[in-house]
Amino acid sequence: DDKGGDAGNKETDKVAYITAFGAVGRDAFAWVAKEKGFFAEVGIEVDIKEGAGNQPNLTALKAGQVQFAALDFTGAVIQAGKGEFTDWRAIAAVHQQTLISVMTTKDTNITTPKDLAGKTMATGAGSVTELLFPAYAQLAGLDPKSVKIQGVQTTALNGLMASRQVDALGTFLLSRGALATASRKEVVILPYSDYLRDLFGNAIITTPKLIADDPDLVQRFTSAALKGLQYSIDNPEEAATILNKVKPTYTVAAGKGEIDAMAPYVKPAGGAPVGVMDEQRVARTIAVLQGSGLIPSGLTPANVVDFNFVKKP
Amino acid sequence: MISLWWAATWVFDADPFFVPAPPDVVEAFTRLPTYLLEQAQVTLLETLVGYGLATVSAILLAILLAASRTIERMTFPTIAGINAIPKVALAPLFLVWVGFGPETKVLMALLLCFFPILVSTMAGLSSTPSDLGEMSRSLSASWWQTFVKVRLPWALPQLFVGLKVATALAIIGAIIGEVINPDKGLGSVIVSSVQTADTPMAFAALTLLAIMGAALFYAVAALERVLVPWARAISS
Amino acid sequence: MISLWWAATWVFDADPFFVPAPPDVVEAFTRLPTYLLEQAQVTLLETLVGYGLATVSAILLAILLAASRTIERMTFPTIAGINAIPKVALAPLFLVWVGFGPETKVLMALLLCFFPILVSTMAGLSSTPSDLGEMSRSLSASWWQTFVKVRLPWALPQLFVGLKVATALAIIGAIIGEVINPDKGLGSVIVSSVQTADTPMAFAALTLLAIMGAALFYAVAALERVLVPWARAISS
Amino acid sequence: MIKIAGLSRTFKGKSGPVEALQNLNLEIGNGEFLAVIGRSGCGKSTLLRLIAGLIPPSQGEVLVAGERVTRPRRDVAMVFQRPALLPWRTVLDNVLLPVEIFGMKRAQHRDHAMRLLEMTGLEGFAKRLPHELSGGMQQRVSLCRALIQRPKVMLMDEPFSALDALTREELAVELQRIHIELGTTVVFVTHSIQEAVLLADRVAVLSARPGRLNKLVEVEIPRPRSFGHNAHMEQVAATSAELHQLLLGNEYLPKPAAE
Amino acid sequence: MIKIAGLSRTFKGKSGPVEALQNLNLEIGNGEFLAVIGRSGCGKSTLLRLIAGLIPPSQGEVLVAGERVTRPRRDVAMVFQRPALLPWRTVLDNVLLPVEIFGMKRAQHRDHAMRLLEMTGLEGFAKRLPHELSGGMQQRVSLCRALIQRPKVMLMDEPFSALDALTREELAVELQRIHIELGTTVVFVTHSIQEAVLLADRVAVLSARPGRLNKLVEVEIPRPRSFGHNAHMEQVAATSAELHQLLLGNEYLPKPAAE
Ligand SMILES: Nc1ncnc2c1ncn2[C@@H]1O[C@H](COP(=O)(O)OP(=O)(O)OP(=O)(O)O)[C@@H](O)[C@H]1O
Ligand SMILES: Nc1ncnc2c1ncn2[C@@H]1O[C@H](COP(=O)(O)OP(=O)(O)OP(=O)(O)O)[C@@H](O)[C@H]1O
Ligand SMILES: [Mg+2]
Ligand SMILES: [Mg+2]
Repeated sequence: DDKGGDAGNKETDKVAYITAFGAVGRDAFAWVAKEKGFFAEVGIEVDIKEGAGNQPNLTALKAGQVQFAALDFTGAVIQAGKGEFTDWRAIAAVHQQTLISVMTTKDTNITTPKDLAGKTMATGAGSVTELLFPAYAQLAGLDPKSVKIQGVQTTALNGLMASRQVDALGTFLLSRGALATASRKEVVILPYSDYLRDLFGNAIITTPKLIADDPDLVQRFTSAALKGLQYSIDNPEEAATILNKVKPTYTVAAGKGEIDAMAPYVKPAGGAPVGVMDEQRVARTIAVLQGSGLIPSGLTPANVVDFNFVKKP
Repeated sequence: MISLWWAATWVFDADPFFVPAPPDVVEAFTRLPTYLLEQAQVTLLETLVGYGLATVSAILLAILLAASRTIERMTFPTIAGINAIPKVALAPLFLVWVGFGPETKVLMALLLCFFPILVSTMAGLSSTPSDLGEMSRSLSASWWQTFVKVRLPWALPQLFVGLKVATALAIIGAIIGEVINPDKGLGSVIVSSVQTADTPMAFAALTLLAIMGAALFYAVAALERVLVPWARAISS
Repeated sequence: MISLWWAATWVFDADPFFVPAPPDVVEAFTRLPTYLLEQAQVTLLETLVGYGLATVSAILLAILLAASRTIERMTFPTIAGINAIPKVALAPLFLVWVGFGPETKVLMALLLCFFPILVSTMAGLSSTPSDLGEMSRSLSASWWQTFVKVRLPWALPQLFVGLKVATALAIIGAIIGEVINPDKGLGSVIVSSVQTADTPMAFAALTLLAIMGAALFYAVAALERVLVPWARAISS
Repeated sequence: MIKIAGLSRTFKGKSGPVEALQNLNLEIGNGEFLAVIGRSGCGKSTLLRLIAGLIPPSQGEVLVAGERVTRPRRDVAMVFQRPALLPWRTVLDNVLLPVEIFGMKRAQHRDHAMRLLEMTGLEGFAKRLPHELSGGMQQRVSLCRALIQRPKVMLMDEPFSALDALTREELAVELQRIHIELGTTVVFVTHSIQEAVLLADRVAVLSARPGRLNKLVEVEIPRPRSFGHNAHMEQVAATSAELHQLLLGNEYLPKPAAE
Repeated sequence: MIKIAGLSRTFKGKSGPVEALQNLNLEIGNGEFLAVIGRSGCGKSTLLRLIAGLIPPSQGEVLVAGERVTRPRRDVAMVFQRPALLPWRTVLDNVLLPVEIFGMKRAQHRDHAMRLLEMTGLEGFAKRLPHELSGGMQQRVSLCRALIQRPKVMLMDEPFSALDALTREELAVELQRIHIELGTTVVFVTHSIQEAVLLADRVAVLSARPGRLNKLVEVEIPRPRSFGHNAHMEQVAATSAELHQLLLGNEYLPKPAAE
């Protein structure tokens, strides 16, 4: 039926994609790819939905409401490792390093992980930040038990720090700007990636079924999305402006700040292309999680990542 | 009220991150007035649809339960139990069932305000004075006739109590839906401003919600005045 | 009801990840029965304290508003507006104000169930039949005497409507509090089981909440039967 | 038309049962006008509610037109002791309620309703709500509501109690006319012996609690009768005296406190 | 005791105002027993509510014991046309309500309350709730509630309307006794001319809507009076006839009657 049309005018594929969490800087690339026509170039029409964290995103993927999703890779691996939900594969990394960090303000005089001993730290209850803290602390030479962890809803974190109800937060380092605004103090960041170097941050995932049925679509989507990601870190101001159009309450400055902050974590070491995932690192990630007792043994990198879509040079 | 708020922020020298003073909030509002009003409209629409559906379905269910004490006895404990389940906890499930977009929000609004309407309608329906009930029976009125001509009109003042309580719950329901899937509406404004610690903007959204809540409440109260003028007349 | 749920999971061949079948839930419960019951107790206590405080304060406020139409006119729009503000959005603030531990949960429970009690009490208080009101005035009863001996007893059936609606809201409030600061209680069970995708466990907690909700509702209904037996007698 | 056989009714209260009626036997002919008198609380209203099928008997039965009464019948209308008007309906709409419930056209009965309101002196109040009326006016509305049904049997519980002497007389005359014209069977509870004598073919005198049939008195004054001056003064006086005596006679109530 | 000067009262309804009372002037002496008669809806209840201070006059004023009435007074008790009992209180507790409200000791008035209940034939019903009583029994409870106040002025709105002839007579005798013993000023609305003649020192005849004072009739029969056979048969008959005529009269002569 498309004989009459010209050869390049293949029918567009309609897919739905869900962002990791809402519409903030770290997720701007999806809108950038759409706005700049990267998806259209490869014949894909994307419906971007705003995510609400790992669990809802995995649920949405499983229920077939979206075909692609961004989420925190480490958290998803923990779920897969527990055998709770394995029906997904990562196809590209958004952040090469985890963005999880300990964050505090300068007046606490906490400058190294060891300073946390005897202090209270708030984290998202049950979040990856909380789960990985013991592993992080041990590597940093701190007794994890010496820190009092207070689990709360993530929206409450900045307030608790600003009012000094706690001495530190376990949170994504991208919320640095928000904490600075909230506390009006200088923010100190101790990234987990200083010690846990192999953990990825957000990743783009899809279902094994789609990979099997239409690898070409997955490939095209991955390429276009990563092109958007590259473009975003190259042109943070423009990316933030595009995002601001979607969500006017999210200021350009905030968006640019976040994109700038995450840029170092997006670029792979050694000039590898954006989005690449290294099998060795994934294996070490799994090992770290197993080592800290978060998941049983048995999970292999191939269970969670399909390495075919971002080619190493 | 606003002056009280202002005074409080001034007296306690409140940190604008926690409680911004009114001028900050006004400033936040003037930053994006049309956008905020558009989002308010989105939330309002979800609220109204959810509220409307809840009203209709709660009244229908109340009729069913009023029709048969057996059905009521059998099902009401379940309804009361289901109602105590925090919808917030189920929200991700709803997202899967009814999908992203306005449906989830409407569903949340509906679920949150359903029960008060149901309970107050049931209470109203079972409070028919015995002399009116007897009068209706003496005319051999059918169940339905008694219902429409005697029990329901008599229940209206109490039904409106439920409807008034439900306005706020419908708004809250829509917002919970929007927080879970923050694509549009004032709920998404709150989510994104909390993320950037833009408290004045969050308060601007909350203020709009408060205005919306008061407006809806008084709209229903005005409707009550029009529909049940007699209720005031026979009470002191 | 349970059989319906079971049938539904079976007919639709539901994925236990979304909706677990009853046996899975029972299994999840038997995994940690004492722990779950302990957590249920924590939630119940928070709920009851919040509910009790809400009842007392809402009735006191209703008395104040009933005492003066001027005060009512001036403050009620504000109250209705504040009530429409989603407490969920303010929850982080509460955490900062009242701190960790049970206080936040009790406060959320209180805030969620306050308004229905207030509105229904106010409605009840303003529905005194005019002949009883006149009788009381003819005795030169003071405002307070009329209130205690005529208006409040007459308002009880309607007050109980609010109290019944409030039971579920108090539970939901406590759970919202526990989700924000999930240290203890069934809310924290739900948070942690959702994070580990242990849906049967989450459903076990939800089921306990449903049972708790139905039990509270019927406890209040039983209290109503004891305190207002005459209300049934004069209605048909 | 109405047959009452071994009728008893007991109410169960928290502080013990109350025997309201005990073993009542009575037959009321087609088109008969029966007045019921008896002391306050002796079970007159209870009797009417039993005949109307509003409450079930504890023992015995009531037959209306040969059928056992188990629930209200459309050919039996009742005027309650309290007006029982719907507060949200205007006077006219209250009167038209039976018409609506019987599934008839309002428009066709509007004139009839207006005539009844006029007859009861309420023509200016058709559009008012019940709470704007005086007690006697409400009672008249409830009377109109029963009359519009043109029932075969009319049960009337002190329908004139809140009316002044004149209105009472006028309406008694009207009621008599309707009774004769339509051949309605009427059971009429009243506290006025004079009214009973004026209106009734027979007067049932109930004894005080528990209500039993003390005596059935025939009133043999030719119709139409009227209050005040009539040709049968003596008969009226004699019957009235007899009824008065009967009420006094069954004085089981404690004597009024010593004077 | 009571002075009514230029008293008018208009009710505003949605479908236009209703003039209930128009320019009423009347003085009621200390310890006087005034009966008020008039057609249904002529403003009798409105008059009592104005004297009781329950509603404000549209024009004119009411003085009780020389003071202008602006709100209810404790020395004025009212028996309402409808019983207005609290449904959650037992009969005894309903009767004791004024005692509680006046801040007196319940225990001290319990016996009095029981005596009043006995006098009205309700001794067996002290512990029952109002809905378990017949209409006439409820009315008697409300009468007891007024009598327990031993007020200086008693306003009674058709207090005997739901009672049978005998109970009515008994209570009328009791009321007369109380009136004489305590010197209570009584304003007594009734539909029974006979009752008015038996009880009243003077009878105020109101004209039909709007209510105006048609005539004040003195009843010059010596007390104590009783129903039935008495030495003043002729006087009773004459006064009754006059009252009857007055009621009738202003039906056809709607002119305001000058005092
Ligand atoms: N619902 C009820 N529950 C308990 N007792 C009742 C009930 N209804 C009536 N009774 C009792 O039954 C008896 C008869 O009541 P009923 O109303 O038939 O009297 P009545 O003859 O109509 O009196 P009245 O002339 O005062 O209207 C009374 O003693 C009353 O207390
Ligand atoms: N609340 C009200 N609103 C409007 N009109 C009223 C109100 N109360 C009384 N009226 C009117 O005032 C007039 C007098 O009423 P009132 O109750 O005083 O009469 P009444 O003489 O006591 O009659 P009845 O003998 O029937 O009790 C009536 O026409 C009535 O319609
Ligand atoms: Mg009766
Ligand atoms: Mg009156």
